[in-house]
Amino acid sequence: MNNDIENNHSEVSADKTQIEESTQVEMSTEVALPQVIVQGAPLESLPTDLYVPPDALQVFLESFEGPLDLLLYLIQRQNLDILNIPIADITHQYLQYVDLMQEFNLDLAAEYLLMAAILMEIKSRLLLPSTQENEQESDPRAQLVQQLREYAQYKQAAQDLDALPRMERDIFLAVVERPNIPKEIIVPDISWSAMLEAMQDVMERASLFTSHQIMREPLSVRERMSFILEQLKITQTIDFMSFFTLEEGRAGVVVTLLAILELAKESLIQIVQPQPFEMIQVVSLE
Amino acid sequence: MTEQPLKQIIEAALFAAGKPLTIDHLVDLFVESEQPERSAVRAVLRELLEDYAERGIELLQVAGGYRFQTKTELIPWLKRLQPERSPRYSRAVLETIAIIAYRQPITRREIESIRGISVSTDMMKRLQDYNWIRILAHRDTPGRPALFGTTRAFLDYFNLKNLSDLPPLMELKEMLGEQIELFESEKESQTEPAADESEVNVPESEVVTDSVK
Amino acid sequence: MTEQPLKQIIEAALFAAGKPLTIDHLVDLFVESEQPERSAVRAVLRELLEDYAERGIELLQVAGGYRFQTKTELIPWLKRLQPERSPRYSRAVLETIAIIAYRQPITRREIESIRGISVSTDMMKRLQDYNWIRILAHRDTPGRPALFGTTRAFLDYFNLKNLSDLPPLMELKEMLGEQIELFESEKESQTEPAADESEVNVPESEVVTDSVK
Repeated sequence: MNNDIENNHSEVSADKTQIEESTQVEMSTEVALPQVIVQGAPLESLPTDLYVPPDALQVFLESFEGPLDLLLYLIQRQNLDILNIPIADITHQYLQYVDLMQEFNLDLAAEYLLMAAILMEIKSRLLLPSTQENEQESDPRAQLVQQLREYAQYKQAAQDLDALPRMERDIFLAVVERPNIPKEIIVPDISWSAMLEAMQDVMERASLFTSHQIMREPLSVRERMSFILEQLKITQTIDFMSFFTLEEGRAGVVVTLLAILELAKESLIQIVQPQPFEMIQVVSLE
Repeated sequence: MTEQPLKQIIEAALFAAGKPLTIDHLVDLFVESEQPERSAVRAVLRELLEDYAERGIELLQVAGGYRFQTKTELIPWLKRLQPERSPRYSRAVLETIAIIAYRQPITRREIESIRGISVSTDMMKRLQDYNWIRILAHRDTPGRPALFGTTRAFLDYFNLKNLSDLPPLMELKEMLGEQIELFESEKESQTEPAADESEVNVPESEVVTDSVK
Repeated sequence: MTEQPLKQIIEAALFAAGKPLTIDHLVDLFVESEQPERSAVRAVLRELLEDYAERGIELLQVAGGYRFQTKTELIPWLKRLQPERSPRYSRAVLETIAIIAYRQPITRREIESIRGISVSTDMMKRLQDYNWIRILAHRDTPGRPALFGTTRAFLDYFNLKNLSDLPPLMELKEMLGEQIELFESEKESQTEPAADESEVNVPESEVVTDSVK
């Protein structure tokens, strides 16, 4: 652990480590994560030697699933020992990527900045001369390492899961036709309140479509329209007058009249008078 | 890649397709350079026919091609294959039925334009299967689209005497402001794990139903 | 009526159901007085397993029960049945479902802290729409956060019998090790499968936690 702190103090030794590892770096990048090749050159050379078409770079940057994913990439790329991360180095590289993301106006989640702050905090604590006090404290990297290990596990698990044979992609359910078996229909259990809630949603959405004045029309006219059509399904021609009932009073008459007119307007029915002074008939156009 | 016997491939395809397959379909399972002769496919089909002669399912030639189906003698048992106890219903079902209730008679096209999203044939079919909606007539425009309306059974299901018991839309909006909260708080209190994952049980809320009327 | 052999009935039902069937489902195909012993049903299933060993489809036990499915080796041909591409899932979806699968019951907050980035409501909603996860309960802490777990449908979709069939979690070192051929020795100790879990779909967090640690 103490050796590490030394490392962080001196740029020279950090660089040396890099050089020593450079051959392995090559190897690990081949299998490392999101790989973008630009004009034959792998993109890992990016932060230092930055000339890549912006689009490719953006795709590369967007492919990180968060700060832990980015850190993991940096660590794996350089084949670093997870338990012994050279924090100064990693922090430096991490910040370069974050700067890049900002440059490309990527939707930089707050979590990336938080991670930058954590890295810098760890770095500063490692730089402090070791007193008795912080000797007793645990390595400030411990928590980060723990987080990284856990994340890496699930990142791998996600890949493993994706590789499992699955329905619709690798396997199909064997199904055969069932002849002549009447389908039993079961009505779902829906509560009235759920219905109302759904309607409210629709209305909110519908208010965006101004052409639909769904607020305006009185419901009873709509209902009457359905009723009339239903009657006309049974008998194709019905006396106009028979749609009106005294019990419904004036409001009922108005509703019925509006319904008939609306249906006629929509060419669903026809209002005919076969002979002058004869009864007006409502005829289905079905 | 091509080591799988022709028979296994054809057999699996017939089971996986979910619809009858013609000999052309079966030939097309193979890349051009490896396509079997139609006569070879026919021979395999004949073999399969024999293989399944004594089983619970049989290979049949129907208008659309070949398909496996259960033997008719087994219908009495297959009838008892339990359908899902309580089918899933989606948001889409709710929205569609609500729009039909308020806007009937209405065409599918019109429902779609209110929802701002397409409404599947399957959905309309399901609502008709539930006997909640029916075709009232066909509009006299090109394509003669069906006009849908709600049924008596729909009203009964929601315990409504008639459609005018539905809250007027304008009030609905204001009312819902409060009701939704009530509804939400009730939902919160329902914390026990769902009995069956395939069910979405929204608790019947008497409070809401009553004040709707 | 009852002269049809048990085997034919069970076979036809498995093919006609369109979903996995449990032994209970199969027993329930028969009227009460004629119900076969569960052991008899099991024997038939074993026979069917053998009957289909050399065919294009196979009988398999998954979380939801038994189902006939096409053999994975045949996918190159069967793919050509459906011109549409099978759904692909984003890394975000896969990571989230993986964390839920291995760590259930788990809150959204906990998933976020493992992923190091926020998990949208929309994402949780989507996983519920796929019917891959469900709310098991609510934790008794402020805010009463929902505890999520995977469903039987999730296991069925990934062709798994139970949670312990999930690939074992690996240590980071092993993953690096695989890449650079290092750490070989440590790899061995980690790969033993989690303890067998006979009861399907009871989210046993211990099983998982064991292999995590």
